[in-house]
Formats: sequence, structure tokens, C-alpha cells
Amino acid sequence: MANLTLVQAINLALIQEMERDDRVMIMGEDVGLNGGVFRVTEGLHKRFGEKRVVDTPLAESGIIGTSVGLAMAGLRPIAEIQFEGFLGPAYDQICTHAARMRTRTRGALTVPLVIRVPVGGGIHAPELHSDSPEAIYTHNPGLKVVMPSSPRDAKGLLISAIRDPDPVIFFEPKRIYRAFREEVPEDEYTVPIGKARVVREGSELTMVSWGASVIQCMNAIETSGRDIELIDLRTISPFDMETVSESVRRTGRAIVVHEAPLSCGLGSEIASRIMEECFLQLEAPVQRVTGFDTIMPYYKLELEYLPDAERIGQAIDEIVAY
Amino acid sequence: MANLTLVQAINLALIQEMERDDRVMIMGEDVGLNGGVFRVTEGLHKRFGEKRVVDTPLAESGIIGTSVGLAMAGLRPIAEIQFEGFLGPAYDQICTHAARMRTRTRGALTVPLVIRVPVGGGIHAPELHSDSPEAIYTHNPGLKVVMPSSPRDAKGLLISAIRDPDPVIFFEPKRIYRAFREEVPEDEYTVPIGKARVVREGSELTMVSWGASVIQCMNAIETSGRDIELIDLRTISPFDMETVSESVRRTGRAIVVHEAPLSCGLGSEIASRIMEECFLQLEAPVQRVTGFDTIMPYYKLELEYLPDAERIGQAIDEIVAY
Amino acid sequence: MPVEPVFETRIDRLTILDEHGRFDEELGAGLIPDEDVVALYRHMVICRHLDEIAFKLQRSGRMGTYPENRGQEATSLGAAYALQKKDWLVTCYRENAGLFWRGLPMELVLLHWMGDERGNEIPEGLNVTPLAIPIGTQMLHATGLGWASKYRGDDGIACTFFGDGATSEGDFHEAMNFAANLDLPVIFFCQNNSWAISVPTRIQCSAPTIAQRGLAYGMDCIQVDGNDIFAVVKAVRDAAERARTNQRPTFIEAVTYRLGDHTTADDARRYRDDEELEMWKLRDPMIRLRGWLDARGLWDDSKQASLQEEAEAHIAAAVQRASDIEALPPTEFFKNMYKTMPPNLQQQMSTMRTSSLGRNPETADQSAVS
Amino acid sequence: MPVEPVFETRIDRLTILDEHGRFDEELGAGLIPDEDVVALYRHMVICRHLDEIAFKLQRSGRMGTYPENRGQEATSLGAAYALQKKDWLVTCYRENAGLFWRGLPMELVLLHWMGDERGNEIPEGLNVTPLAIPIGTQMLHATGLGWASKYRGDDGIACTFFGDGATSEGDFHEAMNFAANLDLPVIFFCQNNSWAISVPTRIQCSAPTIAQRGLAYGMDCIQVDGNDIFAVVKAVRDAAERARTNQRPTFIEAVTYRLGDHTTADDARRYRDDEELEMWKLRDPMIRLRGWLDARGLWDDSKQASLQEEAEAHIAAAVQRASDIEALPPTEFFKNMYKTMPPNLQQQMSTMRTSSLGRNPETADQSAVS
Ligand SMILES: Cc1ncc(C[n+]2csc(CCOP(=O)(O)OP(=O)(O)O)c2C)c(N)n1
Ligand SMILES: Cc1ncc(C[n+]2csc(CCOP(=O)(O)OP(=O)(O)O)c2C)c(N)n1
Ligand SMILES: [Mg+2]
Ligand SMILES: [Mg+2]
Repeated sequence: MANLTLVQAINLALIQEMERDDRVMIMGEDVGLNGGVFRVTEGLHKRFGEKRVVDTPLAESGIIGTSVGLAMAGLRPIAEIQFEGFLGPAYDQICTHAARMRTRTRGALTVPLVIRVPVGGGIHAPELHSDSPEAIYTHNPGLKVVMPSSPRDAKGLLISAIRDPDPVIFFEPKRIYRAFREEVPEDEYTVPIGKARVVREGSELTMVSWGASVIQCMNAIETSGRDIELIDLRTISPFDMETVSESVRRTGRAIVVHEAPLSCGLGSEIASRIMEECFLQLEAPVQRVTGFDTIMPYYKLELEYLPDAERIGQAIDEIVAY
Repeated sequence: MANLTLVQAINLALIQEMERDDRVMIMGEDVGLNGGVFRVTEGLHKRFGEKRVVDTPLAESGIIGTSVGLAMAGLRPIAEIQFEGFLGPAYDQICTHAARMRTRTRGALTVPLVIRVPVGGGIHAPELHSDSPEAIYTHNPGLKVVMPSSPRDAKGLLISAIRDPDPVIFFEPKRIYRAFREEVPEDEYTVPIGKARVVREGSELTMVSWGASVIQCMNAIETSGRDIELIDLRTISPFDMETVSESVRRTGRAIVVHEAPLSCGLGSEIASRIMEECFLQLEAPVQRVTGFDTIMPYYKLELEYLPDAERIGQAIDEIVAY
Repeated sequence: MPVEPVFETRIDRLTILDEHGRFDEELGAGLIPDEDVVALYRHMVICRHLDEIAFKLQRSGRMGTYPENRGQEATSLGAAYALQKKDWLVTCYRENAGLFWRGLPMELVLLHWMGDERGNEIPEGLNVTPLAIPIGTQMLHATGLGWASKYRGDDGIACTFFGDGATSEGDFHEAMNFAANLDLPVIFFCQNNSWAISVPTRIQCSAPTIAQRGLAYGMDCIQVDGNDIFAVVKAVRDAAERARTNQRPTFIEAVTYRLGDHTTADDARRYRDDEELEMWKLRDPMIRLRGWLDARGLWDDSKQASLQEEAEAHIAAAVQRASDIEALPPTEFFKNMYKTMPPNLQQQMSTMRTSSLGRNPETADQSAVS
Repeated sequence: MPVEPVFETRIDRLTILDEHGRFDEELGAGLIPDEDVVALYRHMVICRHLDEIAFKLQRSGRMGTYPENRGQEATSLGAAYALQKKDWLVTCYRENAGLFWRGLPMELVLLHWMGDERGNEIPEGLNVTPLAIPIGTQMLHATGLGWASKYRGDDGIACTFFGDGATSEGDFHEAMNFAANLDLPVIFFCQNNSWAISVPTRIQCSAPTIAQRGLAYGMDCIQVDGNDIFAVVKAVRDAAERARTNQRPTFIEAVTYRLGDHTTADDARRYRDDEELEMWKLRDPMIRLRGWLDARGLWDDSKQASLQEEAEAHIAAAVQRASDIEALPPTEFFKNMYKTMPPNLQQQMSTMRTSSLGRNPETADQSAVS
């Protein structure tokens, strides 16, 4: 066990998988000598050489498109997109090719690719450095989407992602890159993709979240003093509806919390599924505490935009009183 | 009044707006001499000349990015993207710039741009010619998204879109481009963006749909023989929740129908909003009859994928029996 | 010197067998053994016949939209001939001739255009990617495939084909730039056929040549007469050599012409002059090659007649195989979304429903599972 | 002739005042009136001082990430000087000097980096676009803006700035290609400062020059010494002339250097040699211009001292204005999403909630509406 930050846990997972499998390679902007702008790939260039840790031209579609080719040829590329706001230029290669190659060719060609992307707000970054586009890649079929909220999960999920035979977008909540440390096993281990984690059990209400918002939920729950079950989805797509349903059937109430805008966010899917699967048990409409249906503002106001313990707390009070 | 197809109605709207406002110009692939691959811009090149009807290089990001510039300079570009499957390369310019310029500059620079895009399945077209990405541009704030289901609405909505001070994605359901005709006023008129149309009133159940699916809904309703209210959303973003809520509060039951995949589709947002706003009136969970969470298959199986009268009919039976 | 040249260059155009039948012995002699020229010619005739049949299938409603390859057979065929089996062919949709030469079963292409993913189920070891629908995107895959060969040190290269229109897409630029700057063994093969649907090449590229697009990347680049299979073979061979020995990419512009409509959904008379078409018909790569063979006594009308019969039988058999294929189960499209089907898809597939009351596994009719 | 040249060209490099202080009288004499050279120099000094202050503001937590412009002042300044007020400046984020010359209030740039959209509220008629964060995307807007001028026939042009890294993005290619093929009055101005964060230029472009990227489009292109404001002014003037009279775009590669870190979030020592930095410090455009002025008796130490004071006062006042600006109401970000706020946003804004029990308008506290 080592006491690691999220950044360190991811770095460790990368090292271990690269040691284990020489088909694994890393590519992206500034991932080499510089170790990535968040230092997630720190030391890897030195350790594995420039053949396996490659600084690419500044072109996101190029990074993903060539990764698709590398993956079709049987390698295991891990592509870094520097910020989620720069996934846009790669959208087409992700959704048109990475996500479709297996079904297009009936498995003759596949894309075992991991796309690592820092995500979310709260670090006072410039424009387009604070968004949360996970629902976009959930609505687009053919991808897996993962977002850890803790160092331990991060390591295990990333190892699963690297070994996964299908393309995985691995979102790293930058707000908690270094926010806290956790004991992380030094040996390799996997956390399964598609399985949620019950962070805390409870009977009054089910709260579902992922990424950095999980921390906000914890704070709100602690402040509320109520017996709330908190589920960290960990995998966004395909998400673990079984765990959510089972919980809501017990508690009868649910709140979903995420940073992304409300409309057509993953919260809407979860709320709909809860209604569908727990209709007769529901005591109140599922509440969604999310980003607003606006562009994430420049950082002076980002904390007004992001769901925080206070907003979550209000929703708790209201839903319990309903 | 003239008896027009959807294609003709759109063509007429384009002509009338170009006559009225010489800032209006059209650009895209094959929109000139060829009149567009669906002939929507037929005759415009001849009528308005190559300055106002421009064949561009084959580059969707280029089409949208230059349109953003044209619009910021005060022109009224109408950009055609040849098929919805080719919006991908333009995703970044749409969501990063067109959608953000007003809020970024607090209104100092704005993007009065219309992006016309044929959408949806059912015409036995090749891969990537049959998708329904409307929810993607609904989750991304800052855009308006419109999808008519009839020639009359199409003309009025397109005129509204062209006059709108903000970017509008105007989706044209290609399955009904020429499927039927309708009396369309010859004079110019507008249909307001953001207002649904009650296609048919009813008391047993509310059905919400848009685009080509509205026709499938009508068929299912007729077959069912039930007293069903059918709402054609017409505008996807921002959608007219008021009309939906008012209806469901009366009927207590709702089905949403769309071609796009289920998860995080607009159906999920509508279902969630219905739960939120009509919780106490709901007699059954809102049902979503949609595309599956898979890639739209090649055309041999596209009719298995698309929601049709039969699948909608099953949902009607089940929800009424619930 | 305040104004000083820092870079000088030129673009060459390569022709070996020109449109007037003149053959450059110096470059051409021994380039392709006679029996191979015959084989290539035979192959072209067969592919040309496929176009005819596919066109008819489309018109009679037995096939969806189909893009004729007519007039462009020499390009991909010459390239496929010049390359090795281990090299990747990363094509668009006008490279039937090259794909069949490599060994792609003809019915796969038919199935593709019949709206059936089985047409993309590339047999193992063939090293070709499926026909690419989104224009300009597949070149990046070639860059990645070439990169993988370099990574592994397996001496393979990737050759990607695309149209003049495709060179306008951003992905084209990124693919070329990655290959040039990371030193990757890739051949970028542009089929400049004068048109992108109704848009003439000058809207895609107003420079004197498309070949010079390679200069932006410091890449070797050349223009070839794309209706001259000898020139194509030589250019691709040289490029392959460069890729294999120095890991350097090459950009080839092959000047050719689309003799048919863009696809069966198009009517080129709306935008294209008859004169232009007639002129290019004279430059048909098949006519040219036939002339070369005739002149050398390697071919004659009776051979042609029996080849024609052979072609008809060959294509008829392929059409038969494509038409006889068993119907897909309606749930087919769920099956290859992921290696392992996640629960939500299992649920949707087992009921063929998305509405929850229908897809509730407890109440669903389990017999629907296929 | 089987191999025949079809295109020949070369790229020139333009320098007028070189790094050794040599001035080409033939090209340089009268290019910029003496009093303007003084004004430009003064402007550079003031901008340089802004970097210093902004850096300190960031370090003391009063500003977010900030990208120093240090060492690159001559590029955008020379261009802004050479252009007319009606021409658009479409910048990235290292063009402070040009923007201020055009008249952009300095506090706007400060506000931008302080995380405040008011920094992008460009005063009317200034014809500049906001600082662009997504690399490589803004050039397309310039192409559109130039197109609009041509459409209107108003004789304006657009000049867009971007880094060496930006030339790797697909949008760069599309912007250049549209401008060249549709004959649009646009100047593409690349600031090649050797680095894109930690990635050296050769990874972005392994060709001998970045300038030759323009050859792909048949565009006029030139390399200039970007630390020589005379060369920049001449190149931009020539390009503007070409754009205004022939609607033709030009590609300019200005070779310059980023003397600071990429931004305040970066530490260039991790990837950059000290030697390289030291060499470039000697080529500082400000030192060079000061030398020229000194030699002509147009400047001296006492002028420098009073300018320094003036700069300090000037920047201090701008910082003051940026800091004194009234706080934004928390609901501010709803207000400019659309010209007319749709109901769902009104609802969310009035309650600052997304959860429905909180945003129900009947139960919501209407006093929250701002
Ligand atoms: C990204 C994208 N945009 C638009 C289209 C529609 N489209 C199909 S083929 C074509 C023209 C392609 O021209 P070119 O690259 O020259 O190839 P050619 O058909 O001439 O062989 C267009 C615009 C598409 N398939 N993909
Ligand atoms: C699309 C996009 N990708 C990545 C980034 C992150 N990023 C910011 S600046 C930069 C380097 C830019 O280099 P260059 O274009 O040379 O400009 P310079 O900073 O050197 O002036 C990168 C990669 C971004 N802002 N946008
Ligand atoms: Mg073409
Ligand atoms: Mg740079």
C-alpha cells in the first residue's frame, strides 16, 4: 500500500501496464519530456523511451485517428487529450470510427484504445478547461466511459480500461487530481468496468454521482446528518443500473448529482431509468442537482455553476420533506 | 396555398428569405449547380448567383467555422451539412464557437447562423446517412435545435431560424422529404421556435415525438383506436415543456418516441421533466420507444432499429394496461 | 541579403504509357512482366463488368446506392500490385480493383452496398480496412497502421486511397503531418478524378497540382498519370521502397477521371460537360492497356471475347453469393457492439424493446431472445 | 518526357533589421516614419511591462493562468500597424501588443485571464475577436470575416494569428484551403516561436520552413524574421495589398521565440535548454529596435527611464480598473446564452437550482431573480 493522489495512482497504473505489456504505448500533447501538463505521465518518457511515450503534433483528431489505426493493428494505445474541452476536434474519429469499427466489421477489426482526458471544473482554469462532456459519449453507442472519484478506483479502473478489448474514454476529474490521498495497493489489480461502488450505505435516500461531485455529495450528506446511500457510478457507460435500482427500491427517493448541464445529461437517463424500474416505490420525483443549461462560465463564477454541498443539501431537504 | 413536399417547402422558404434579405447566403457541398444531393437548394444557384449560393471545399469544420466568421460579421449564412453523419467534423466549431460566441463576448459578437442538416433513417442509405444526433446538440448549451415533421411547419420554422439572432441547427427528416404533400401558404410566415404543436388531441395518453417519427406515431395511434394526444415538439432545444406538462397532467400517461438511441436521448430529458412536473398525476412510468443503444445498423436491418407503429403500439397497450 | 531563398523545390509528373499509346522504354521496360500485364488487364475488365452489374442491381432495387469505379481501375490496382501482402490497403470506395487484387471476395463489396455489415467482415490476414464512408477520415488510420508496423519493426507499410475532395478535410492534413513528422511508412494515394460529386477539383485545390500538398510536410510528392498503370506501379514501388527503408511517407497524386456518375444516386449531367467526359473516355486506362497488349501481340479479340464471358460468369457467381446469403436475424446489430454485451443491451436485445414495461426482464417474453 | 516538372517554386525569407543591427536601407528606408518607430518601440516596452505585472498577479493569486507574450511583441504589433482599422484582427493569446495598438483596452485582457467574460466584451467597431483558447480554431473565423468583406465589397481584410503548434490542427488546413480556393482576403500570420508548450516545432512541422505550408494551397507565402518589426510591417503590407486588390490570401511565417514559459502554469526548464534561451535573448525584438533608435539619435537612457515610469503607471491603472470592476451577480452566466432567454433558463436562473422541487416556479422564491 502507498498513500497516493489520483495523479500518482494513474501514473502507477500506466507504469505497471507498460511493464506488463509492450503493446501498450502512450501518445498525446506534452506527454513526453514534460510528463503531461498535469504530470500524469511524469517519468514515463525517461523510463520507457520515446518509442513508447510519444509527443504528437497538436491535433486531437490526429491523435485519436492514428490511435484507431494503431489499435486496429493490435497495439494498445493510450491517447491523452489535454483537456476535455479539446475532445471536440476528435469527436468524429471517436464516434465515427473508434466506436463503430467492431460493429462495422463484425469484430474483424477492433479498437482497444484508451482515451485519457482530464475533466470538470473547480480549478480556476481558462475557458474550455472545465467542462463535463461524459453524456455526449454515453449517448453515442460503442464506447465505454469511465470516471473514477478516488485514487484506488482510478488505478484499478485504468488497468481494466487498458485491458479492455473496446474503446474506453477515461475521464480524470482534475479537481481531485491532488485533492487528497488514499491507500492504493502497490500490486496491479482491476476494478471492473460497469460496476458502481456504494460509497456509503443508507436508507432514507439514494444519491448517485461520479467524479469530483462524489466529494460534494459526501460533504452534503455529512452536513445533512441523514441516513443517505451514496453510489459512485465509476462507470458512466454502460452504467450499473442494477445497483441504483436496488437501492432506490429500498429508499424510495433519489438524487443524481453531476457537473454537466441538466438537459440530456446522464442524470436524465438515470432519473428515467429509476422511474421505469422503481415507479411503484418512488416517494418523490428523482431530483437532479447538476450544472445549469448554460455554458460553464469563466472561473470567477464557476463555483456558482457547479453543484455544491449547499445545492445538494437543499435538494436533500426538499426531497425528504416531499 | 400550394401543395408542397417538405423539400419544396424548404426550398421556398430559402428563396423568400434570400429575396427579402441580401445578407442571407447559402453554402455547403454540392449546394450550387447540383442543387444539393436532395435538391433542396435546386434553382437557387441560378437565381441568386454564385456569390450567394456557394459550393465549398469538402470540409465540414471549414463550412461551419467560416460561417461563424461570416455571421460574426453580420451576414446570415445558411450552411448545409450534407448528412447528419458528417456533422462530426464540425462538432468542435459548432459547440466551441457557434454556441459560445454570444456568452463569451457578452453579446459583442453573435452568430446568427442556420445549419441545415438532413437527418434520420428509413431511406436505405449507406452507413452514417441515417443517424439522429439531435440530443447531442441539446446537451450542448447555446444552440437552438429544430426538426419539422411537415412541409407547413418546415417553411415557417426555417424562416424563423434564418431570422433568429442565435445559431440554429435545422434538422430535415429525410425520410419524409418527399413522403407526402401539404398545403403551404405561399406568402412568408413564421412558426415560432420553442413551441410544440398538438397534432391531435386526446385524453388517454400523451405521445411526444418529432421529425419522421411523428408519422409513425400517427399510424400507431390510428391502429390503436385510442384517444391519444400527440404532440410534435418541432423544436428540440429549447423544447416546449409547458405543452407537454399540461397534457400529461390531464392524461396521466406519456410515451416519447424518437429514432436516436435510448440512453441520454431527448426522451430521457422529457421523461425526467414529466416525472418532475407531473409526479402526482402520473399513472404509469413514462415509456420511451426509441432507437436502441447500438449503432444504427446498415440498411438491411434499419427498420428493425427504428421505432415503428408496431413497437409504439405495444407501448400503448402496455402503458394503458398498467 | 534581406530577401533570401530558404527552400526550393519542384513537382514532377510521371507518365510511362501515355494517352497516345507512347511507352517510355527506359522507365517502362521490365517494370511489369508481360504475363502480369495480362493479368492486370484481365482484372480490370472483370472489375469494370462488376460496375455494370452493380449499376443494374441498384436500378432494379436489389442494391442501395453504389459508386461506380469506372475509369479509375488503374490506380488502386497498380498500387495493390506494387505492394506486398503484409502492407495495409486503407481505401475509400473507388478501389474495388485493388481490393480484389489483394484477395477481397467480391461479394463483400456487393454486400456492403446491399446494406449488410457482412460486407465489411474482412477475412483475417488480408490487411485491408473496410470501405470508408466518411470522406477524408481513413487516412489517419493508415498513419496509425503504418506506425504500428514501425513500432513492431515488421517492415510493413500502409497505403491509403482517397479522392481530390478528401484532401480538403482537416483529417487529411493531420494524417499527412503525423506521418511526415513522426517518420512513418505510409503512402498517401490521391485519386484526383476531377470531381467530388458536383464540385470540381479547383474548389478543393486551386494550386496547380494536388501533389504539391505534400510540400507542406516536407514530404516526397509526385504527380502521376493515374490512367497509366505503369506509372502508378513505378510511383508506388518507389514510395514503398522509401517507406520500408527510411520510414518516410510519400504523397502521390494520380490524375484520373470518374467516367460514371458520382454514385447511382447522382446525375452528373446536371453539372458536367459532355465534352469533358468524351475527352476522358479516350484516356480510359483499359483502352490504353489493351492497346499496349495488342501492339505486343499479347492480346486479341478472341481472348477479349472469352474474357468477357469469364467476367460475366465471375460476377454472376459473386452476385449469387451475395444474394444467397442467409437473412440476418433482426437482433444482429446488437451482437458486435462490444466484445461482451453489457446488461442494458442484453435487455434491449432480448425484448427488441426500449420501452420499460416491455423490456422488464421479468415480464418479457424470453422466447424473443435470439 | 516521362518525368516532367509541373510546378516549381521557392520560399523566401525577409529580414530588414537583422539580429546584428544591420538595416537594409533599400527595403527599410521610409518603410516606417521615425516617429512611428518611436511609438512602436514605446508600445513594446509598455506591453513587456504588462507581462511582468501579470506574472506577479498570477503568482500572488490575483489572476489565473497567464501566457506571457515576452519576446514576440514585434509580430502582432507590426501587423496591427500595417493594417487598417477596418481590418479584422483574429488573434490567439500572444498578440497583446497588436491588440492594444488597435485600441483594445488593456484591462480587457487582464479581465479575461482573471476569469471574467467582461474581458471579451470587445468595444464596438474595434474589429477584433476575443482571445482564442482552443488552438487552431480561430483561423476559420478569419476566413469567414474576410469572406464577409468580399461579399459586401467593403475592401476590408482579416488577419489571423496563431502559433506553430496551431498549424498541426485540421482547422488550419481548412481555413487556408477555403481562403485560397474561394479567393478570400485573409492574411494567415504564424508566430513560429519554436515551441508548443513542451513540444518543439519539428514535431509540428518537419519541413524546412513552416512558410511552405502555404504551397499546398497555391498561396503566396513568405518567411520573415519575426523579431524584426520592419520585416513584419513590409510582409503584412504586401499581403494586405494582395488581399485588397486581388482578394488573395497570404501565409506569413514569422520566426520568433517565446522568451517566457508557455504560461504561468508551465516550467520551461523541464524541456528547454538554457543555451537556446540565452541565444534568443540576444535576438529580442525590443533590444534590436532600441539599437536602431539609439543609432539614429531617436532614443536615449533618460527617455527610457521616463518611459519606464510611464509604463508602470499605465499598467497600474489598467490593473486597477480590472480589479475595481464590480462583482458579477451570480446569475450572470445565464444572461447572454441567447438573445432572448428561453423558459428553462429563466426558471433555472430565478432559483439557481436544477432540482425540480427547487425550481418549480410556483414554489420558488421569486426574490432570487436578479
Ligand atoms: C465527411 C463527409 N462529408 C460529406 C460526405 C458526402 N460525400 C460522399 S462522396 C463525396 C465526394 C467525395 O469526393 P472525392 O473525395 O473527390 O472522392 P470521389 O467520390 O471523387 O472518388 C461527398 C461530399 C461524406 N461521405 N463524408
Ligand atoms: C485544441 C486545443 N488543444 C490543446 C490545447 C492546449 N494547449 C494550449 S496552448 C498549446 C500549445 C500551443 O502552441 P502554439 O500554437 O505554438 O502557440 P504558442 O503557445 O507557442 O504561442 C496547447 C497544446 C488547446 N488550448 N486547444
Ligand atoms: Mg473526386
Ligand atoms: Mg508556438
